[in-house]
Amino acid sequence: MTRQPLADVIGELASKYPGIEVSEQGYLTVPLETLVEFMRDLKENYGFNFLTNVTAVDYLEYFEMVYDVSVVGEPDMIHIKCRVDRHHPVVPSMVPIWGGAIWQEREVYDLLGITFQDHPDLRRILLDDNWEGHPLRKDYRYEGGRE
Amino acid sequence: MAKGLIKGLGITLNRFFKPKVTVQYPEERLPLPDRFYGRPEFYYDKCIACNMCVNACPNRVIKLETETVDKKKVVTKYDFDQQYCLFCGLCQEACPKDAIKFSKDFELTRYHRPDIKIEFVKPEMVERKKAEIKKAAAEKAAAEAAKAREQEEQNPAAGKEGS
Amino acid sequence: MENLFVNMASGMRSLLASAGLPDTATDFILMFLKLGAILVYILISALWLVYMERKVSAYMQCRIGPNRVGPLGLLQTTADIGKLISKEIIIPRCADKKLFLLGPILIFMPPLAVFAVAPFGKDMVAIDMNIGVYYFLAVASLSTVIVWMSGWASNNKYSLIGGMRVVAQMVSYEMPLILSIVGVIILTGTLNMSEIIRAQENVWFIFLQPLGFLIYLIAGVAETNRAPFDLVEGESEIICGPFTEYSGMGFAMFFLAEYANVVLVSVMATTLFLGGWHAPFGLTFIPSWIWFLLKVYVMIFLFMWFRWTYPRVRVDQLMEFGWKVLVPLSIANIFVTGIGKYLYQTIRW
Amino acid sequence: MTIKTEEFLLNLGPQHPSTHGVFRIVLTLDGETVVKAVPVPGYLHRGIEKIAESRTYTQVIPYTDRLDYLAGMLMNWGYVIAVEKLMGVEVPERAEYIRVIVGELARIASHLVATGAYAADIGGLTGFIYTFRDREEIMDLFEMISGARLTPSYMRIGGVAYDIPEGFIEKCRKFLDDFPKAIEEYNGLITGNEIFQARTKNVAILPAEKAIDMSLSGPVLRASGVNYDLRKARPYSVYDRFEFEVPMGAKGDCFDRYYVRILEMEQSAKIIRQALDQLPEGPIKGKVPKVIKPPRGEAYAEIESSKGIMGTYVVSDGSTQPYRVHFRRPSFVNLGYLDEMLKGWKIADVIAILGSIDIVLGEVDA
Repeated sequence: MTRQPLADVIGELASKYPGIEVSEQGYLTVPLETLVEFMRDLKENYGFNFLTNVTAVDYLEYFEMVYDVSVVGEPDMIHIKCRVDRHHPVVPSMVPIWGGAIWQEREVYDLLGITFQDHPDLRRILLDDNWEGHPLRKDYRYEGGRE
Repeated sequence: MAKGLIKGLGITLNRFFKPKVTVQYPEERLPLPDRFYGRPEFYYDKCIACNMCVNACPNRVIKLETETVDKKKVVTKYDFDQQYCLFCGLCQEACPKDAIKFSKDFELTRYHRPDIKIEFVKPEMVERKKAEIKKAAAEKAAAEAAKAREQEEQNPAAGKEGS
Repeated sequence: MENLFVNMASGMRSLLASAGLPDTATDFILMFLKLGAILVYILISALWLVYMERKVSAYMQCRIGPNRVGPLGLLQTTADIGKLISKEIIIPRCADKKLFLLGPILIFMPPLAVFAVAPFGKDMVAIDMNIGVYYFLAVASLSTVIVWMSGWASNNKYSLIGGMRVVAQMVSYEMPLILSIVGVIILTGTLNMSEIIRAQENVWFIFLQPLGFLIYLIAGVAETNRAPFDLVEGESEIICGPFTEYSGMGFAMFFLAEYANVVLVSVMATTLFLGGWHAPFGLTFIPSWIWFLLKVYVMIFLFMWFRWTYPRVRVDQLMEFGWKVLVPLSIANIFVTGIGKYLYQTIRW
Repeated sequence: MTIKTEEFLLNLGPQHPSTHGVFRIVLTLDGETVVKAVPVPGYLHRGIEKIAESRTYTQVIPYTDRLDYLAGMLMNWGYVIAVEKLMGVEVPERAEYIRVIVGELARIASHLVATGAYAADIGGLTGFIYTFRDREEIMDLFEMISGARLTPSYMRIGGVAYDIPEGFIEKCRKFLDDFPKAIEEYNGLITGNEIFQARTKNVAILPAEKAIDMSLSGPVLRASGVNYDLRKARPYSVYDRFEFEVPMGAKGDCFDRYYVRILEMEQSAKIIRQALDQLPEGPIKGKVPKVIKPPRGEAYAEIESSKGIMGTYVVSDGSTQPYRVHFRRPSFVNLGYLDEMLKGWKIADVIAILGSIDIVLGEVDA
């Protein structure tokens, strides 16, 4: 089975979901409301079965979730972004769609403090359970260090 | 059935009688390649105090302090805090004058923590350098003065006109 | 040379007799001397075996091994023991202190006791017991209780798991061990060690009982808790098993006891299967006790060779192998031996 | 009569001989059988992603060495390729070939550690020493080319730090010539051993669908029979010019995961041989400004590291320091399914399963 070219997939998706922005490089920005629907569609109808990367960036005004989804055995990869309100950082979990998100979302929760709805095991993963703050936020201040 | 087990025994027994690979370290040493990153070395006279190495260092290991003597920068302090060094060689790469280099000496352990920090610049070196600069400046000044005097002597009228 | 130790003993006896001591007193003193000699032998051989193990493992792994302390590193173990003695004995909180400290003291008892019946050469046996084999089996299995006790007393889960493994392993491997020896006993009809060795004058039992020897070898490795059956210690799984919490001399005692057990199992293998002190190919100019020790060390080398070649089996595989393979095989061995002996007797007579 | 039994907790790690570092698993055991396993990483967390935000682009390179410190070269590569993508830098051919050579050497080195450590986990220490003996050759090669053995910091944005030194190619070829013999030895001592096979075959079978769903990558994924190797699926650098196969397992048990690595080492040796033959002349560094200031934007690039897919996400705000760097560390993601994999196995299998995933704690905890 030959796959649809990546550009076509992106074009089709952009027309299907109204709120999507497509950048020059082909990066998609999906609104938070349609994220789950979009992702499920991506997996079930377009065959993107491998979630490689989940992370987030703190832009001070908002958070941005970043997902990289690819197809096993194929070169295709889509870079999906999603803006999240910084004061109320809640994102639907991708674990029901791709199980592989489980630890990566825990990492994002731990380091950036974004909460994932329906995540089966949302605990801190790298830092101590009693750690205060989320180090990868840009306004995180730490004391100590050497000398 | 037990073919693999017997083969394994054969391999270990075979190795039992083969030459060993151990190098008896303090007595025998393996040759080190030229690029090896060992203890850093600093060439005081080559340094032009451009601060490139300080900026290149990822871990802020180098501390460089300068003093200006007669409009010339004199390095008064070049501390290399070895315990934080990543031995990545970025300082060596950044230096335009090859003033910081890594040697092949890899025995960096010390009995006391303060000994780990290398203070490359000794006060007498600074004194010497300062003296050299002053001497050079004085010589230069003297030479210039002599030149001026010479000019004056050769061309007294011009000097007077200028004033 | 041949009668070096025997002559020493008889010389001592006559010396004591000439001093006017009664016979019972002489026997008594002599017995203690013999046991003292065995004690010294065990300790020295344990020290030497640690060194040998390190050297053998090193040579098999393209290394040199200890070579710094003393000539060729021979004093390495002595130095290590010296270090261990000087270390603090740490007793974990909430450990059963009495049992915890009792473990390393008792661990040397079973091997020591068993060596009393080991025939080191012609007429060189401290106590020539007529139930020697039985005595060996009975006393040697005592160490299980001690190891289990120390594992329990440590109040550490790894130790407890290790302790339980000891018991499970011993229960399942004592069985094939004993059954494999039964073949030899059928052939000789005696439990006396010296008698068994004498019966091997013409042919060693390893040739009459190859399967029995193999089973004994495997079960023996399991008995001494060495790879591939070192589940009790199982370094990569349960740290050090029952010995996890022991430090300093306590640990050293367990460590040395392991080697004493190795010697023990090798001595038994030599006695039961390898013809004891009998010289092969008629090389009788070498004293019998040297032959005996030589065979013991060949056995020990075999154990070390196994250890540094094989990975570890899993606990359920160990049980399966013990009960489903070794026990039936050893029973079959007894059966075949019995029939063989019957046929032999009926044909001859 | 029934004996009353109770489950108990066993804290495996963080200090344990075979968790490959400071990894902790809280096991709930019923006798020796695992009922529940809770992996707890984070004991080696150094905050490299945070550190990277206060370093310049070049200064991040030495920190990437410390992610997967068994294959530092590949970690360097994974980072620089993302920055190059962000900046749109062309890497000269010779540099690409050198990268392939050192990258594949690093892969072999990493797999050698995995193989040897796995043998040690199963209980045979000799295999461990044998693989480390041969890994030493690779370390010597790295020392020659980059000046450091473990943490090379060899790659630079737009190329590599130094050209190939004299004698490197000969030494590398000699290593490749001796390597098949070494592999034969491992196969004889470890792979072919019946006890080893009994310990690893049919243990923790990982079905392909589950492996894909859990985003597992690298040898762990391929052992389950999934053909997904970025060097083939999405060839980066010059991998499209080499002839090699992607070894795959049939079942997805511990033995397959172990054996795929041995086969991969053979393929890596094959790639290095081809790269050495094709090695072109030319510059080793592309046209990169002295002060690296990528344009505003972001890039995500992936390479196939020895443990799986190593991705780097870089966000630039136009300054000399990255705004955000994120590493998708393969060992970290591969561990996500560990708790399920361990269920129902014995303590000894816990070690075997963990070893077969081949984690490096520097990478897991970043």
